[in-house]
Amino acid sequence: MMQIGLNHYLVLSTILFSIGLIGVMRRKNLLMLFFATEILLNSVNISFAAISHYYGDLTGQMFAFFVIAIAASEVAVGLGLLIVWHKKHNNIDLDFMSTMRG
Amino acid sequence: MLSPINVSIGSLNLITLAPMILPIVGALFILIIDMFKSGLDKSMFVMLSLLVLGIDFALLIESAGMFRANGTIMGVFDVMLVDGLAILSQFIIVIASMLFIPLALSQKRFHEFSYPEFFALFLFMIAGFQFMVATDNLILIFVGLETASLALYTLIAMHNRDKSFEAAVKYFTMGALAAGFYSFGSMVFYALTGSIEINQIATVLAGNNYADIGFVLVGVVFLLASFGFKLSMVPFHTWTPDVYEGSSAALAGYMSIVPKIAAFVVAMRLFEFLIHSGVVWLEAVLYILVIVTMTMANIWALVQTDVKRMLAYSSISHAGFVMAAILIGTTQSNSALFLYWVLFSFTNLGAFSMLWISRQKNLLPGQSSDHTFEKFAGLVKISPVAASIMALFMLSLAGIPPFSLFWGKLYMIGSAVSAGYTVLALAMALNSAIAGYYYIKLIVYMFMKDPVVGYRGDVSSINATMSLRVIIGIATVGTIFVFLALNPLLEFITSFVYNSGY
Amino acid sequence: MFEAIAFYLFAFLTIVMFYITVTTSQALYALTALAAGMIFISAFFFILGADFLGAVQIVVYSGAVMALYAFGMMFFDTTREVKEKQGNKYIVVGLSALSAILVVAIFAAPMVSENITAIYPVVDGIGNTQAVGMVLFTKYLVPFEVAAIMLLVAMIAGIVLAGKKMDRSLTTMEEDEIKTLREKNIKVHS
Amino acid sequence: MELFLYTALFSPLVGSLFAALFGASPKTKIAGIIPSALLGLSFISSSILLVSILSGNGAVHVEMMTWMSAGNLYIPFGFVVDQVSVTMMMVVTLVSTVVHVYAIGYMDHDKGFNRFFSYLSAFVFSMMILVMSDNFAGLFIGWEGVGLCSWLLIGFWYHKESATWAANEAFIMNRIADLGMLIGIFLVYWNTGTLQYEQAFAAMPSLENDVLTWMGVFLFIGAMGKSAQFPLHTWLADAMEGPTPVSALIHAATMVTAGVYLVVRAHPLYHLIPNIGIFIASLGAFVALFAASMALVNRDMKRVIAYSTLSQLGYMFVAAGLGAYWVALFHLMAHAFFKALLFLGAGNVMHAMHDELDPFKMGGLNKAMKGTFIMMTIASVALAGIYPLAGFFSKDLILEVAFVENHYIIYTVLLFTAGLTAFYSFRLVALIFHGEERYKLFGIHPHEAYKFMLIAMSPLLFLAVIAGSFKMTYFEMVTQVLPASEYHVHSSLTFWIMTIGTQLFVAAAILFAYKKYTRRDIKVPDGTSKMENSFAYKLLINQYYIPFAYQEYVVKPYREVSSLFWTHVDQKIVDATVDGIAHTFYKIGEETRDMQSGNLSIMLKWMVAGTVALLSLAVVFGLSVKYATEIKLFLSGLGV
Amino acid sequence: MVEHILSILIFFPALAAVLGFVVHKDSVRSYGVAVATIEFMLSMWLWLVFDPTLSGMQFVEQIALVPTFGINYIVGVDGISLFIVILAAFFTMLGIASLGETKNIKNMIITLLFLQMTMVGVFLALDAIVFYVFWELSLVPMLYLIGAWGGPLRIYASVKFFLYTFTGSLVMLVGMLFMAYLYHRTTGNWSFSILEWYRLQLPFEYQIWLFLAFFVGFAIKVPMFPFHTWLPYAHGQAPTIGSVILAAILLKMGTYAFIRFSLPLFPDASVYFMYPIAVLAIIMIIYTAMVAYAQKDIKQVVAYSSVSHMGVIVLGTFALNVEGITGSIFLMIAHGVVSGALFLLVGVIYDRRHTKLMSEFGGLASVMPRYATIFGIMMMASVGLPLTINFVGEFMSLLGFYKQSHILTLLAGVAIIVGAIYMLTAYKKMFFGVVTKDENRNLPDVNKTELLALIPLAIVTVWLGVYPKVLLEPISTSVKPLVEFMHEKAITAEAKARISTMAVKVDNTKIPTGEAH
Repeated sequence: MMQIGLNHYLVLSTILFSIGLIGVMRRKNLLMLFFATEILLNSVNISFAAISHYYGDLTGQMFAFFVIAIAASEVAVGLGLLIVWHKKHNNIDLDFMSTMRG
Repeated sequence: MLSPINVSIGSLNLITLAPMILPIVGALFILIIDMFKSGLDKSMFVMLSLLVLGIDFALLIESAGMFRANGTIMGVFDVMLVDGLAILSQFIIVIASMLFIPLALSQKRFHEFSYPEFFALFLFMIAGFQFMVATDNLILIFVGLETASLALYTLIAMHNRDKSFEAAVKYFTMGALAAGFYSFGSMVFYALTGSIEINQIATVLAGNNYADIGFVLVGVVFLLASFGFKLSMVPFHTWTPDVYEGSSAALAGYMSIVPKIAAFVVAMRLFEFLIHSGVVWLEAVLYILVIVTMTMANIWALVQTDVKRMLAYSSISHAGFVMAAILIGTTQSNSALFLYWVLFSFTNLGAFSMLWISRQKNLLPGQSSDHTFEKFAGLVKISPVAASIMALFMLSLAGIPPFSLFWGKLYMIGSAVSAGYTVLALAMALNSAIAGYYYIKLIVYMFMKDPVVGYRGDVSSINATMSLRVIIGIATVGTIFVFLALNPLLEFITSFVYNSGY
Repeated sequence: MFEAIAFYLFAFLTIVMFYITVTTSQALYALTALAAGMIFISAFFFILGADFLGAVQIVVYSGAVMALYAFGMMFFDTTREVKEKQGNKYIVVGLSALSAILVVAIFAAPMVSENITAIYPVVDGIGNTQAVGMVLFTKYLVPFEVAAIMLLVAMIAGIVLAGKKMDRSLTTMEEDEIKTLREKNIKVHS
Repeated sequence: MELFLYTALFSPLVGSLFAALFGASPKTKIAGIIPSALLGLSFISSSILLVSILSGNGAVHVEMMTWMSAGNLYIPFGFVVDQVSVTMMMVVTLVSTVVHVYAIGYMDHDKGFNRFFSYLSAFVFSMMILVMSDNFAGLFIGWEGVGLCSWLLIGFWYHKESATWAANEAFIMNRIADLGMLIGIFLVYWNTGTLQYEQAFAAMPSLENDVLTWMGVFLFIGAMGKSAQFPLHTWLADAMEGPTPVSALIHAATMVTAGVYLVVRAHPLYHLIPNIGIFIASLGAFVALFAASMALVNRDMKRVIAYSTLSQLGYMFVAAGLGAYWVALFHLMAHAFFKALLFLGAGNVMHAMHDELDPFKMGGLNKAMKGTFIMMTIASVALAGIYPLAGFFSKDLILEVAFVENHYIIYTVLLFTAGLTAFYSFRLVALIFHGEERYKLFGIHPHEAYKFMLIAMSPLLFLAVIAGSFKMTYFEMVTQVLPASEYHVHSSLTFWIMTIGTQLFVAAAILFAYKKYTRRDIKVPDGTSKMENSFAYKLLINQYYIPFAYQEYVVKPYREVSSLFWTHVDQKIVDATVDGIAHTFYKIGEETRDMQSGNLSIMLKWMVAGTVALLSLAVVFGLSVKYATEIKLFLSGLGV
Repeated sequence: MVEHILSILIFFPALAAVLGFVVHKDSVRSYGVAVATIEFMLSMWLWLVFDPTLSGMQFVEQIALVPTFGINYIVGVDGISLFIVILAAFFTMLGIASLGETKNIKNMIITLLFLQMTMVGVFLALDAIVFYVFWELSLVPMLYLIGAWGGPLRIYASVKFFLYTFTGSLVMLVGMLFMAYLYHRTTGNWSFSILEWYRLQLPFEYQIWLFLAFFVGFAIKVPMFPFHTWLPYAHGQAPTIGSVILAAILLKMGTYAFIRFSLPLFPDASVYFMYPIAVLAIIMIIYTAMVAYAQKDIKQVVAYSSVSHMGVIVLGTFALNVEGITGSIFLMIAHGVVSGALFLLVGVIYDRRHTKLMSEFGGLASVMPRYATIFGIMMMASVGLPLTINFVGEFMSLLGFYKQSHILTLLAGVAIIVGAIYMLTAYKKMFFGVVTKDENRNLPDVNKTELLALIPLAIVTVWLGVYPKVLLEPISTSVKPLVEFMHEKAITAEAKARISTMAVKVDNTKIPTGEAH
């Protein structure tokens, strides 16, 4: 228990990932939904770093590095999309976003 | 101390990068031109993109020649992997893109084409897809995928109307979730094998004889979810109809082809070694996914009232059909996948182009969406040629011989039969029959009903220009006469797939 | 021992922070909790010896991403309490809990993979940043460049989407409307 | 000889086609004369063939061309004129020539004059094929051909509902029998390898008895239909809806005797299976009595004659069934003459009475129609079997056969029937020609038929009188092919007692009929008299309720079941299943399309749900692999 | 040229159809007639140069299409297919020639010419995929014909027709692919050539499954009970020409395919399934005849009668002897001629009265005597009267099957009774009685154009009824080796016994010489 092994990190990562999933599923405000997707990516990064550490291999850190880059890019595009939507509709609630169905 | 690493340029095989670099350079070039002189006409950018893609195509032929001579080439610290699959899929990507880009020259003015950035983003996207297929490194796949996806979200949104924003946001959000799944899945494999290269992963897993099957499966689940999203497998498909409806018809047609072939190639690389190693679970799950995707998508397509949405569901169904190739996992089935997709791209792009040329700016009174079935009612009386061509694409999609998709279906079902998946083959065949209904429905509207009173007669070709017609012409010719070119095509594909070890 | 205490402490903190992020109805709280969570995560990176990554985490997330989000919040005016209609809570919680339990069930088991050979081993005596740099600019040069392209794409996307030109949609305007705009010398791309 | 054969065979066809040329044009005499003449030609050719055969020349056998051939099946259009068929040819051509000429007058005022002759000649052609064919398939051609012509001619007055109904009834009833015939033919083919009479019959003795029995049964079923034997008899009486010459030709002289001809023709077969022969004879006797009983009370002149025909066919079958083939054929011939005569006479009466058929509405016509009266009386005498007319020789012979072969029940039945025959024949004659002139009540002015019609009938009259004298010539001729069994009652005393007894019995019946029906006070029955309300009368007048039963228990259920099949089985089950499958898919689509609610949050939930579902599958699988041994242990503990 | 005659036969109509787009719509009818006539002449020429003494395929052409996957364009003709091809050309010609006033006549004629290509193609194809291509392609023009020119329910009918047959043939396609796979497994090469498939001796299990897969496709096309329900709708709603071609040619594809595929490929399975199929065929015969009797619409009567007759054809095919198969092929031709003619006849009255309900008519015999006569001839042919074309086929089919089962043949023979019942009843309702409706009093009799189509059919009906030898000889020449081949190929003892080439074991079955006098 006190010896922190890889599994600890993996479990933590999973718990965080699940929290992210909760956010993704329950958030209706798109901005806050995007927060949750950040959590998803971050939780995985912990694992990558941990694996990298325990295997003594840098590849995991590389992966985490690129994940961070991707997360950042997504933020930019996501915000851009939210801005255009907000300009037209003055809200960012996804419940108002269901003109297409069936 | 860290010793400096000596790298000879020759050993990097930079040529492997060439087909991807080219669109990037082209995109940057377009941005630079725009910087110097703004307000240039879209036709210039279209032609420029076409040129770039043309050269790219030539480069691909070059790499194909190299592949023939030397087999699979690794390049740039073994990150790049130029094997048959990569080349074939890049061919499809580039050709489909070349067919797509002239569609920008529509009669009506649409918002996205007024941006030079549109073309730049488009070329970046192509590069992204090319990277995605030409590597077995999970990082590069991820980065390429995201590059392409982010560009694609933007392209959709740039259509600039409510539905396209909605579509882009939906696509984006689900894409973000899928990215999360992807990274989680990769993490599991990394944790298992200490590697993020698919080859290496396969070797390590085979080395310890899949001792941690539970872990493997968790990784597979997340990757499957992620690619299920990209390939719109049920139940990860929910974005597809909305996104297709929200984007312009041309882009929707493009989306039904290019992102999917890229995803297919990655899925092939990822899943087939697992299936071959006897991961029964994956086989069973893929079986279920394939059947459910084909059938449910077909059933939903039955009840659609909008042609574009119908085609969206039909694309899902076709993707499910092709997914069977990965489940089967023989050389024949993998060749069938590529053959199918080549033929599908001609036909489907043609069908979406037909919608594109009939796209009016605002909805007519009583019309609930852009391409309702009623809009096409009695088309044969107004424009027999347009009706015939549209009918041709529908028949091809339905798998009526001798039109292109029939041959794809034939070879695909044949591969299923040869591999002993007879029940699957039957399911595939029967699904084609269900699908027959909604394709025929459009033909029924066009040929057997009278035009809706009050619709303008030219509605079927309101957006037509020469370049659109040319594209449709190419698609038509391809759809009808492909059987003449089938043998060389099949031989080409088979040899490439076989020599890549799939 | 120290490691264990640190792990549990930060684990607890991140979980709490992220939990707040996904549950609170105050956007500001959520943002703040997210930022805090990100920083706590960087703590793990430092614990695990990935100093470079920790630094990047702080710079990118707490710096760039949070700034963007903060800007977004101001733009969208979501500083007030956010009202969200909640559907069936049980589905959300159930699915998440289930997924957590399932994965944990498997992850709790020790992995057999002990004979992993590190391809890019961490070499003692070299700073993490240096080592990362070595790998990044050799093996991962191409992904790195592609990431650059990706960021460029994101940038263009952001500019285009948030730009003024999106305010007026050519897609929905009739041809003669566009013509009048031209005549009024309002710049419209062809 | 071949030339005469072809002339005899094809001149009716030419006549038919010739008349058909005028089918759509208004009536022309020529359309009647030319076919009649051609039939005359056919008759002459037949006569020449007869003479040739009588003079000892062998049978004429030709093969015109191949009809069907495939594998081992080989069926030519082959024709044979031997002693049996030449008899039939003579009967057919003679009677039909007479009827043709007669019909020129009879159909004089009919719009469909040309059409009539076309049909009539076509019938003769079919009949000729039937009798001349040298194989079963050819026989079947004629068999069906006469059926067709019979259908056309019964329904000749197609505007009459009853006529068309009767036509269809006749055709369908015959079809039922034809199926039997067809099966019989198949049996012959698969067991003997050929359908040619010669080879087939030659092969039969070596076959198993069971097979032969079935062959005999099925072929006889065919004969039952054509010859209207019970239970397929109802069509014959209804067939009287056709023009009277048709009744004379088809439903008295020729077509209905085809069944007898078949049995005679297939005598080598029936010879091998005497049990079936007994059955045939019993059925024949039954039908003889059965039909005669119905004739007793019927109030339709033509139907009475039709029942009498039926009854006489029964006689013929008795003879054929008992192996006296030549006797059957002889009676067939004699019967053809007097029965045709009877019908034609009836036709004259009908004409005179403006198509009135109820003899109770006639009476005393002997003054107005002397010629017809004489002819019909003589024909009736012949029918009753009074010496020395034709009927005596042929019918008595059948009685003798029955007696000699020790079938006393059959003999008794036939004897009794002979009495009945005499009774109803003269009931008719009496009612029509004697007694009070009841027709006056209906304001009818009867007149005699055209002269030439009477003249045309005269050959029949002549033959009806003298045909009996050909008995020995005939016997010698046909027994070259048919079994030459002579039937003599061994003791001459018995013979004389029998003959005279029969004659007396018959004469008594005649007298009784005359006495009963020439009374002054005969009224048109109105359903009030005691007799008419008696059970027996009702039973007989309703033909033993057999048509009613057919209508009620066969036709109606058939119609209802058909409707049921269509509306319920076909539409509600078979088709509904197909549509149901399609509909189910559509319905599933309609029901589940809500999954695509367009709400992003729900989409995301679907995605997570999908992943979780896969994950649970994975965990279940993973755990079960991990704990495979434990699970196995556990399961074995449970005894699985 | 003569060595390419088959390809010419197939593609000439298609080429003409493409050129037909240019032809002005006023002249397109004559154009269609001309093209169809040339096609018919070509088919007659084929008959002329066809050598009836050879049993194998003639005029074989082979062009590699996708050799990698064993798909080749192979066409050839033998006695089995020759006459169906001629029939197809004949009916297209008559159909176009008898076309009356039609809207969009240009589209219709072009469609018909395309349809002709597919029909001829199906019967000449010797490669399973080429066969399948034409087989499926034929659905499309038919879909259009029914859907665009049909009655009120035309869309339902056409879609039903399309989907139903499409579904069946897809199952068949899987069967074909499996067959090719087995060929590949055995020989190492891919091939879809039917003649090469013949050489495969399949294990019994495989035969059963493959037989079923093919059966689904064929049975729906035939259509066999209980897959027949698309047919009444298709016929009921189709325009006259559509019904004519559907009944005369398209249905024959199914039965033809049984002979071309099922029998020689799966002799043991054919024997194994003989009884079930015979039972189905008998249900078809009796049940549909009864349903036909219950109809109120004359066209439906003819439609159901088609199904009923197809039952006899199927039965003859599964007699598995020369007599039965020859008979069933002949009956295909016969049924084509007769039911085609009947549909034409129904079309005649429909053109005049725009109704097909029998209750609307009555007494037509006096108003339209010529019409009634031709109808009568065709009706009698349909009922199977000897010396008409149908009888020969029915007789031989039933005769053939009698070898296999007595009792089933007896039941099947009920066809001649129930057939007579519905046909005569229908005829009576329409033609007999007095004219009750005023509209019917002045109906014009058949006109010259209609006679142009009907008279040749009547002539053929009688001619081939009297002298079927011209057809029977080439057909049986080809059927005989087929049966022998099946006998040899069969692996189970039962099949060997059932498929016997010898008719009977009687010694004295000499063919009479006819010189007996």
